Amino acid sequence: MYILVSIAILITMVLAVVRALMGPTVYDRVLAVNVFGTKTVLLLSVIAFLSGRPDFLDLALAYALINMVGILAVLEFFQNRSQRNAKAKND
Amino acid sequence: MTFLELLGYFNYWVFAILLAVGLYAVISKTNLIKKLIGLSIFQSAVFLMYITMDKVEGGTAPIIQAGVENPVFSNPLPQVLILTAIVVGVSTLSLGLAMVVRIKECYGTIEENEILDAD
Amino acid sequence: MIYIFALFLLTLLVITAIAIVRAEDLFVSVILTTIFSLLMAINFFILDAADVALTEAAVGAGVTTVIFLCALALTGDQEKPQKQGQKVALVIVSILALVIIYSTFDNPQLGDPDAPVHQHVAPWYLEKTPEYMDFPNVVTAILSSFRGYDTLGEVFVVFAACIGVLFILGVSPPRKAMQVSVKKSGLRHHLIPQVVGRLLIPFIVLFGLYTQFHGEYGPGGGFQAGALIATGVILFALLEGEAEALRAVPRRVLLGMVVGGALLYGSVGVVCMLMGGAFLDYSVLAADPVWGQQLGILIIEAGVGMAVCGALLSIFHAFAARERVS
Amino acid sequence: MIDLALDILSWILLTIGGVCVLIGGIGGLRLPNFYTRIHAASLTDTMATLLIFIGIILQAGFTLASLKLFAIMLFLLLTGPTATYALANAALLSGLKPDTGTAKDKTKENAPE
Repeated sequence: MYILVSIAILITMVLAVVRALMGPTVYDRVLAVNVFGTKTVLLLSVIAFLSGRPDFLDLALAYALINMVGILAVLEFFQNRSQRNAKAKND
Repeated sequence: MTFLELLGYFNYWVFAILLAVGLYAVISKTNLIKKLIGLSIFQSAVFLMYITMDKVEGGTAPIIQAGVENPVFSNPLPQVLILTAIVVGVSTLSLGLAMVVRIKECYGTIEENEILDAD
Repeated sequence: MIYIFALFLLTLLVITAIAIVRAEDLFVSVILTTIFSLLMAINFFILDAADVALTEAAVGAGVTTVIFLCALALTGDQEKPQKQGQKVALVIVSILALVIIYSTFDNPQLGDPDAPVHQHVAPWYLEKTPEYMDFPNVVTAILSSFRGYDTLGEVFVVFAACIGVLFILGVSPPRKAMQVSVKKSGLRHHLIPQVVGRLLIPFIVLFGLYTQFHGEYGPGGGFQAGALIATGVILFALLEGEAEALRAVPRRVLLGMVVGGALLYGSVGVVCMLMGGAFLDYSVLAADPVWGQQLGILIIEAGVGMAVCGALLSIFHAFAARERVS
Repeated sequence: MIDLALDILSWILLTIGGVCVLIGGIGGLRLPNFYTRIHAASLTDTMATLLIFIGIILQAGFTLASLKLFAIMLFLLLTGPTATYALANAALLSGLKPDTGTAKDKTKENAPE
């Protein structure tokens, strides 16, 4: 059962990577990275149970907590870049 | 050699390809940040090779569980080496990025050939 | 079964690496680097290296991306296409890859228990850890006691890299930065991320402390904890602006953490010598050698955590301060 | 008896969760533009997460592991939609137009939150 679920998650990860590589806009890529991060947490939890060591869930917990930091950093960077570009245009 | 035996080498092949990809970025790209990204891919390839070596068939992570008879553990030594190397890798990477930032401030560009022209 | 997953993931890893190198927008490269790091972490986990996977998670998900983005903000994010030299490089690199692949057939297969790596000192470590330290995580035992010299060296490398970044980018921002009007910094006007982020920060720091002090019993230790706590503070800096983060954790506290952590590690070794043992031989620290080992490991792991957390945050602030000046 | 019922329930939840993950993944690839892809992402971020984690928790029973799983689920449910929201907001602010005339409705929906 776990194997079926993890195969589904793996396929979704592949699709997310495809979207991240294709993604016409940068936002598509960031969205794909976000989906990929969530799927990583799911896959890690399922694998931890599949291999019979559920005490290794710490890793999934770490990702669940700090995945958002990267996304927010990208957004702030974007905000600053568009501000800079606007300033450059005004000058 | 059967197909499954060949798969036992797959990790090493991925290591070789990643090494090549990283090295390609380092020697052929002129952008300094791209070179650093290539260097970090190269570094990850080495990490992957070390961690590949530590795996033992049917083993589990080297954290001793109570009540399991004749446990098989993967080799803890490569893990220790790589664990510290990851954190050291980030700090040295940021040292490289700091140098790139200074180069940008002095030369106005981070393309290697333009910097060489400016000198 | 799980090897087939690994097969999938390793193929994805190669595809992502090639895409990272091919992307002309450096920003896209950095975004894809996040995926690369996630894939590396899963592979480490599948290859039974839980501690290494946790380190990759703690470092790769937050700190690396943030430092890369800070550097990109200062240097510009477009790569100029170049014409020459690519074909030669491609040929050389492919030959190198083929040579390495050819040579791997002499390597032991994945998971071979008779491989030379497993015959040397590793079985001794696995056997002696319960006897000498009496805690389950062998990786932490080797990291902090059996190979304590190594780790001391690594901590000093992190320390030196931090000092180097501060030398290059400046410890305190120049005067000009003070005159620049305080811009509306951070994601302050994004209400929802701010509320959720504030909710998360204490949990991240708590989880970091858990990793720090649970490192003897599960995956974790000073390196992971330092990176996790640094990520928590960086999240605060992203939400409230970097100046607020500096007010919460001032620069001199960070420098004190870096110096203090490295010093703490070294001084434990000296104390061991003073009490009649060898350098970093913790057995003499208490009457019972097992307790001595556990005490020594606890202290030096705390030193590692402080040093790593302080170093990563100092580096982040050094980059962010530059950004304000320019 | 109860064990069997719990097993069947968790299998059902895991299956539906797996199907949701797949649908979300395919949607993320096939849907035409960024704002529609967010829907697919939110399906995998919330629905699938909830179902799969509850499925695993039912299998794990009352242990420390299930507590950790619950915490992971909670954090995922908090962070996933937040990141997606921030992303959509940033995209809208930077001038990425949805293809149809629903831009105004979207800002109105987002404003009171």
